[in-house]
Amino acid sequence: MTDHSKFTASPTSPLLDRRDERVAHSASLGDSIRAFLDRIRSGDLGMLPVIVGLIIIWTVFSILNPVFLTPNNLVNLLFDSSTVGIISLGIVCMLMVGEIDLSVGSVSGVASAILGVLWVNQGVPAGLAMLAAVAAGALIGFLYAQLFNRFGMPSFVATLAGLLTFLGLQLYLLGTTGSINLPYGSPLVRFGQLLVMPAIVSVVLAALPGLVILYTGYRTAARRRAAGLSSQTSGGIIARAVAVTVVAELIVAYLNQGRGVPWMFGLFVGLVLAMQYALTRTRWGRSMFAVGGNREAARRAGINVRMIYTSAFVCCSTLAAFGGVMAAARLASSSQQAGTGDVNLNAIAAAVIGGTSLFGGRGSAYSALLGIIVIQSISSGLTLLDLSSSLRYMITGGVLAIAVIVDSLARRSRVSHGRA
Amino acid sequence: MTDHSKFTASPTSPLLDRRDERVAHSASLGDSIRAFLDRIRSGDLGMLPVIVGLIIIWTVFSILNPVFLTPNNLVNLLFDSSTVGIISLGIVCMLMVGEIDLSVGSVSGVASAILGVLWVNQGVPAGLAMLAAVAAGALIGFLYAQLFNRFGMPSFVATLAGLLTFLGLQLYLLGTTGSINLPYGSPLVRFGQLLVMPAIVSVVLAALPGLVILYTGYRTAARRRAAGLSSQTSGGIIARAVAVTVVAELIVAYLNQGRGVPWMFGLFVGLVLAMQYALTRTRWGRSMFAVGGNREAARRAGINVRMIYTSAFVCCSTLAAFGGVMAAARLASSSQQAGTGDVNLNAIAAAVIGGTSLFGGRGSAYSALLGIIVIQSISSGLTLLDLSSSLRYMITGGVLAIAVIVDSLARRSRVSHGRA
Amino acid sequence: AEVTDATVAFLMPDQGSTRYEEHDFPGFKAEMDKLCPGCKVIYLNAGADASRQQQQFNSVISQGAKAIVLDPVDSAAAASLVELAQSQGIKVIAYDRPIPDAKADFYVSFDNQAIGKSIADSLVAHLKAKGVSPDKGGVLQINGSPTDAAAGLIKKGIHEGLDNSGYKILAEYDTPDWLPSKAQEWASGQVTRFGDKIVGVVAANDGTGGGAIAALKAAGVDPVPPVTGNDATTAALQLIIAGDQYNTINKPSEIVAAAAANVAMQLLKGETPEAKTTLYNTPSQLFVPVVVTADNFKAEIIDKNIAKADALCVDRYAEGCKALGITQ
Amino acid sequence: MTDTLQGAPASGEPVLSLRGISKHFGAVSALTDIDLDVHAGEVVALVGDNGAGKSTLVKILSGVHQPSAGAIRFRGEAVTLNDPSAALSLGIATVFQDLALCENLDVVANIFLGRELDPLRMDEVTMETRSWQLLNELSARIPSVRAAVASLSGGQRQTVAIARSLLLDPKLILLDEPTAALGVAQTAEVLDLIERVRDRGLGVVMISHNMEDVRAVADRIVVLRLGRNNGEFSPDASNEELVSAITGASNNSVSRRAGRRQAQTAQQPESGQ
Amino acid sequence: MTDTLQGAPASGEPVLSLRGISKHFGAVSALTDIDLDVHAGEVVALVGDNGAGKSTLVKILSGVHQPSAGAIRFRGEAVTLNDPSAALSLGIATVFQDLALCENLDVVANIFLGRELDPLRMDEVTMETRSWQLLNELSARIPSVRAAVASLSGGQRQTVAIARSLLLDPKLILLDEPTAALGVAQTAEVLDLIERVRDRGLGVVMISHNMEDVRAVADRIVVLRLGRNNGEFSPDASNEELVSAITGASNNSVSRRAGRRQAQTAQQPESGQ
Ligand SMILES: Nc1ncnc2c1ncn2[C@@H]1O[C@H](COP(=O)(O)OP(=O)(O)OP(=O)(O)O)[C@@H](O)[C@H]1O
Ligand SMILES: Nc1ncnc2c1ncn2[C@@H]1O[C@H](COP(=O)(O)OP(=O)(O)OP(=O)(O)O)[C@@H](O)[C@H]1O
Ligand SMILES: [Mg+2]
Ligand SMILES: [Mg+2]
Repeated sequence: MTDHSKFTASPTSPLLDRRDERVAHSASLGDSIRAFLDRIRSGDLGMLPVIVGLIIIWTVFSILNPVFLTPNNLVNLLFDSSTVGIISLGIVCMLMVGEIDLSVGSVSGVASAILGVLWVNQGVPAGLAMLAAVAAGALIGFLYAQLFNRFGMPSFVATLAGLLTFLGLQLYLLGTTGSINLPYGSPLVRFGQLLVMPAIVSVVLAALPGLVILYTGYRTAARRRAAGLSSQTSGGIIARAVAVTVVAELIVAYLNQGRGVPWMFGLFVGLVLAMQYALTRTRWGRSMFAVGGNREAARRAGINVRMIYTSAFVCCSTLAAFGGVMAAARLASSSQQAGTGDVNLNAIAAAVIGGTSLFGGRGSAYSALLGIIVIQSISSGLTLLDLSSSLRYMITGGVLAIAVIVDSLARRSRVSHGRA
Repeated sequence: MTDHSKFTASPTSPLLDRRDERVAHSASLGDSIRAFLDRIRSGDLGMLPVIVGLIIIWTVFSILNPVFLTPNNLVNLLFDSSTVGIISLGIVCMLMVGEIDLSVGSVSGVASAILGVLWVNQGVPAGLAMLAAVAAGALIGFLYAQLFNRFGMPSFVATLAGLLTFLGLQLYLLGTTGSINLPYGSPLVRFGQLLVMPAIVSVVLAALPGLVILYTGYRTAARRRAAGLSSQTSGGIIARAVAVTVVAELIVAYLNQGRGVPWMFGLFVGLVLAMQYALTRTRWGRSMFAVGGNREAARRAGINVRMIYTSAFVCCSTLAAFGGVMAAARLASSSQQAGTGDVNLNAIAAAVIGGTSLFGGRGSAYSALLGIIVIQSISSGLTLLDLSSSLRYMITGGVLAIAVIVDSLARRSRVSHGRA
Repeated sequence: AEVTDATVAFLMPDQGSTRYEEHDFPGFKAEMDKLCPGCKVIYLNAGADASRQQQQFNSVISQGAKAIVLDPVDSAAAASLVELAQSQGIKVIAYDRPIPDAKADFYVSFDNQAIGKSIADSLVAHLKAKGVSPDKGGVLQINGSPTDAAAGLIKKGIHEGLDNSGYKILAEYDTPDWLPSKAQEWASGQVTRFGDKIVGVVAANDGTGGGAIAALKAAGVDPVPPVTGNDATTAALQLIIAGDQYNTINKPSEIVAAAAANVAMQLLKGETPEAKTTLYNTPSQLFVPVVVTADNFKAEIIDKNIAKADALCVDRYAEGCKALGITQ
Repeated sequence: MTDTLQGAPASGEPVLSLRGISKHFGAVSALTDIDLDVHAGEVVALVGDNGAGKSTLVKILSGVHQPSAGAIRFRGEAVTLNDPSAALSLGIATVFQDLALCENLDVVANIFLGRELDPLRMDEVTMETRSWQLLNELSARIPSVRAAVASLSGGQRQTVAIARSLLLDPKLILLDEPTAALGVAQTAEVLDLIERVRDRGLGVVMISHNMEDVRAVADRIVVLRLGRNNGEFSPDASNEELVSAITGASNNSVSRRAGRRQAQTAQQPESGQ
Repeated sequence: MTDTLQGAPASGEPVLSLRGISKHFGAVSALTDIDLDVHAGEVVALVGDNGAGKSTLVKILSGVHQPSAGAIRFRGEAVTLNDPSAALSLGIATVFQDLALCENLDVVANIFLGRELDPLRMDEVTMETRSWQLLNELSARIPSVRAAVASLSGGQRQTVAIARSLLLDPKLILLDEPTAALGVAQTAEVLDLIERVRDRGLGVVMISHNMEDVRAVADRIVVLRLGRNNGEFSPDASNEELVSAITGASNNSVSRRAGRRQAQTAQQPESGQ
């Protein structure tokens, strides 16, 4: 019995979190890489599988039609992704707490109708009209939250009722005109259709994430060292920052060969980052995960569960309304058909494909970004091929399945390695 | 310490399951009624709240337009309920194991296309064509099960891909013709549109449930008495049997004042009863509940979890295909639009409104029956009112919410009484 | 026989365009009120769902409708509805879309196939007039929903117009659910694919046409090649005024609807309405739609009182209105 | 029928005082007419058979369930605990029998759940350091505090739940079978811990089935049987006394087993191993 | 470093024999190179600190996890346990630490899960009668076997899980802390039960943190520490020996606490209560 020294700060591992001999740790950069490969082998890959699926899709489509990978087509893709992507970001909020919103399409439609009626028909300034539309979304979310919290109505049913109600409201608002043209040339429509970042701005913005990684990485490492915890090596931090910067700058440089990076996409990415921050770094986000993972445990921890649900509903409907406003700007029209069709399903599917669980407590804001790009890539790739509708549907279904199979297989391997 | 006698078969309560002094039991008929009222107060009501919601809807609609309650309108309602109801029954299977099938609409469409192409275009006998269509459904379910079991693909994504793929297949099968008329006057179409039970048959069938309750009630009571367990009193059994018989006969008698009870509805109810039996009285059904409630516990109990999932997928797609065949018969046409629109949402909503949980392990086959009748009642009631589309949508949403609020409130009270 | 209190149903297929609620039904109702003030008119819309239409059809029968004006969601499937009604002595008037497999009592419509052909012909004529060489490129064809039978007819008509015009069809697309955003997305892709080879776009209705215009504008294509439409919606008329859309189809649905009301009353009275032609074995009355372009805008729209100048010529469109001579 | 306790360390008004608490779940009366007092600086052990209603009582005190009848006084004032957060804000910390952890969150997140440092920019470094400290105090053997609770062993989870309750600065601690899944070392630490908090003047209610542990730390032992008060004992009451109060019979399986084993070892003293 | 046991009742080939079993979860090695033998008619107690890997080992034996390395022989034949059903059909019954019950099903359904009588027309009456018998054998206090398991107390659930395992006719029973949540009476019944099944010639592996219970029924005590074998003891090994094997140190919190209490009671014999 000579090994009890292992549990009183042993000289080889004085760090608070490195005292368990059963755990293999990585100290150097080489070790980190080895640990990373290990994680790949055991299937703990985060977003990687979806990205691999995406790369497969892109490769196939660009072989079928080289136009797919031209900068301008990708710019279009980013424009199209942004509107449903913003809606999908709201869905991520709902899925996080284990509930669902089936009415995001209708809510986005109502928002676009409000925008059109107020701005074009009633002559309210565009900014105010937008605000009103988004506020209406927030109100709808609040209403759902009341039904959910007070009456215990399942969100599936409450939002199904909402889907119909708000579709009706949208038709009612647009009334006799059917659809309203938003003025071409107005800042909002230009934002939705044309505005791209100047090359220099996009290059600077693309450098930001890397810088943030560097700064917070160093700061956290220093604080952890001071607290006696293990910390990332400088090498690791720099490697990550460089990798992120290189990828971001390459993407931006490529897009700048075409029209450039759409401001609308920039806005979408900004929202995604803000949401990711809120979910992972604030008490609110922690509470969202907790409520989604185990509602009763969260309640017993003193979390105001009702308020968390309310915030999720409001967040989702508000983002849906904002997405609707953006969609109207993109189409330069508030139409009766805005938000109908597959908007609901696409928004939900994007979140799920990106890896957010339908059952709550697991996911990230990035899933909306990745998921919508997968979906729009399929859709955009198919627009470049001359196909009959029947083939188009079948291929969409098939490609979707393939994109997800990669992720599913990775997740399976994770389970069999005891990491799920 | 004189009370230990309570745990060695005390003279007042010699029954195996009546030895716990903390539980209030009901012995006489009066006690049963009191216990029932107690359950109502504590919110443990099963299907009752949905039925109350339904009665509210019916009352309101018949006040607004008395035609609603005419026997012939109700007969139409039953015809219309049957097709989506059968599909919804499949959804109940999926929800039971905690998974979902978004593609039931497309699958029903494919089945109707196969029926049309084989029967009308290729001249295959109707029975064989039906069989082929249903078999195709089973095959699709099997395919989903493989994606789910082998690749671990979430059912949401797998069936979303299926939704698109099979919509494409449906369009492809119907090809240029667009839609195919099924011969008016053929037995299948007559079954879907016209055939009603002769009055005497319907009266006899309506008496069956009561008789079954009587027979099994007495048999079980006798066996339980023999085994030393508490048993229902004769009074209770008779009261239940009489209540069920009276309700069933009244309904049948009323419908027989119009065209009568549709055979198709009889078939639907038969399927519901068979499914309910399978879910509650067979090992397969027990395993479905177990897998839905706690997949890992079911696996550890030695249940072949994969096979249970496969059976659920196959069951769902097969019923969807069968529902599609019935819908084609009802419409006398295999059309490109079969299964599109809100078939998916209605089928899922019916199951959920009827009280089957989206999260698995809780529900019953009756929920498909009740849910679809709620949905079709709203739809049918609104066709009797002069409304603009926008109002129609809004009212549908509102009524749906009201129908469910009753149930939700009851469930809440159940939770607060510690019974959920 | 005199009819004073009959029930007549007016069953429309979808909400894809507002025309049914804004034009067809008001036109029908107005004429019915004139012909038979005591009659009851039931209006229902099936929301593009054939089974719902069947449900509505059954429902109006239980409400005692004696004549049903039916714009079928699914032309083929409607055959069984016709037989069901006729077996109970109820008159069925096919409206807008024909019911090929059953002999309805009458058919009143614009000719959808003719609509498709007219917009295509009008565009081709315009291109030829402007001297656009067929070698320069071709046109995009945006059809309606792949599951919509009327869209199929329009598609057929467009092909009739384009196939022998000399102009290639660069690519063709069935827009799911007639969604403008889908049309936009597809058109954006074609702009990257074909660039300035696109000399025109034939879109099957105003919504998809608007989507195509948005796509062209978003890609910075200037000037926007001519884009067609159909339905003469306010939004489309304004786009024509602004010079962004080339044409649309003016279907004064009120006139057709009024004709349907007349036919219904005649049938109810036991008279035989006069048929100008016979289509699918059914006595028919077909109206010829008019293509509206900037050139005949004032004459067809303003002068015929299809739309009011002050409704169209709001701020941004005022200048265009002056140019077209609509306002001074 | 009960041995009422004489020399309890109770002094002044109790921190917690229950009168006539009942709780029905449908037809089942889980608690009937329960009275209980807990004083500051006192460890009250709550013992009883399985299903006696101990956890139900704890859940009522922590605001998880609402009583069907009865009154709760906390530090002299009548209170209603509608919600766990109400109990928490009064200063009642609870370790639940079912632990109530979020399996999808890691150890640090669970320990600090609802009490995260810096709500707008969580201070993960401090939280992690503090977690290690708490866990080390409890002799926990947890490979990583960044692992999801789902991957921890039963005892590790229980330690996490106990560590959670140490974060608060409560007036009253309720421990529902806190040592059930713990190893010998961890159990010793928890018993030490209970003594420390008692000495700091907190009231402690501890539920346990282990009579030895109960006797080691309790100042008073309250017995529940079938949802009713069934006597109060001092920690030096004999095992038989306690067991027969718990099971409601002096001829119970415990005494039978003890008798049998004694007979056995007396007969064949060498066959044991 | 280990006291190897001399006079074990082991005879002939073991029912179960493990050689070199390892299990990694990502970077964590939960088990390293474990050897274990269990003979027919023998109760082997598996003890160890929290997180020592006991439950992981049981899960490997019941087919829940697959080992990363190592060989399992059951009744003389090499087996691979890919699935719990494989283990069940070999005759290995398990009571899991986390119980693995379906909360949405009632007690009867849980007891008979996977083994329902009459698959096409379940015989509820016989199942219910049998359930009551099993539960009464275990002195369970369950108000109704028709209540969903979700509404049962912790101990009641554990009794249900134990009752489940009695239904099978196994060759080997694995009990992972079967008495952790049980009351005194139920614990005595379970210990009796273990002795009964041992006498019927079954192999039993029992995990427990209660050294008294372990010594009462075990024929052999196997210690795990940090995922490795750390000695084998006979049931008459002293408490200190066992505890220091478990914690890996002779100066541990248990001994410190014992020492402190001794000192305390010696100093002020009247202050205890
Ligand atoms: N939510 C509930 N619904 C119905 N019955 C319940 C509920 N919660 C507890 N009960 C019943 O109340 C009784 C007391 O349960 P409780 O959990 O308080 O027991 P306990 O004393 O903690 O037992 P244990 O020692 O096994 O943990 C049990 O018979 C149980 O079945
Ligand atoms: N699925 C898993 N993923 C990752 N790590 C795991 C997993 N299961 C167990 N572990 C780790 O393996 C180690 C052993 O766990 P195990 O449950 O076997 O312990 P135990 O001996 O049963 O402890 P206790 O006495 O607390 O029940 C623990 O450190 C635990 O964190
Ligand atoms: Mg308890
Ligand atoms: Mg364990």
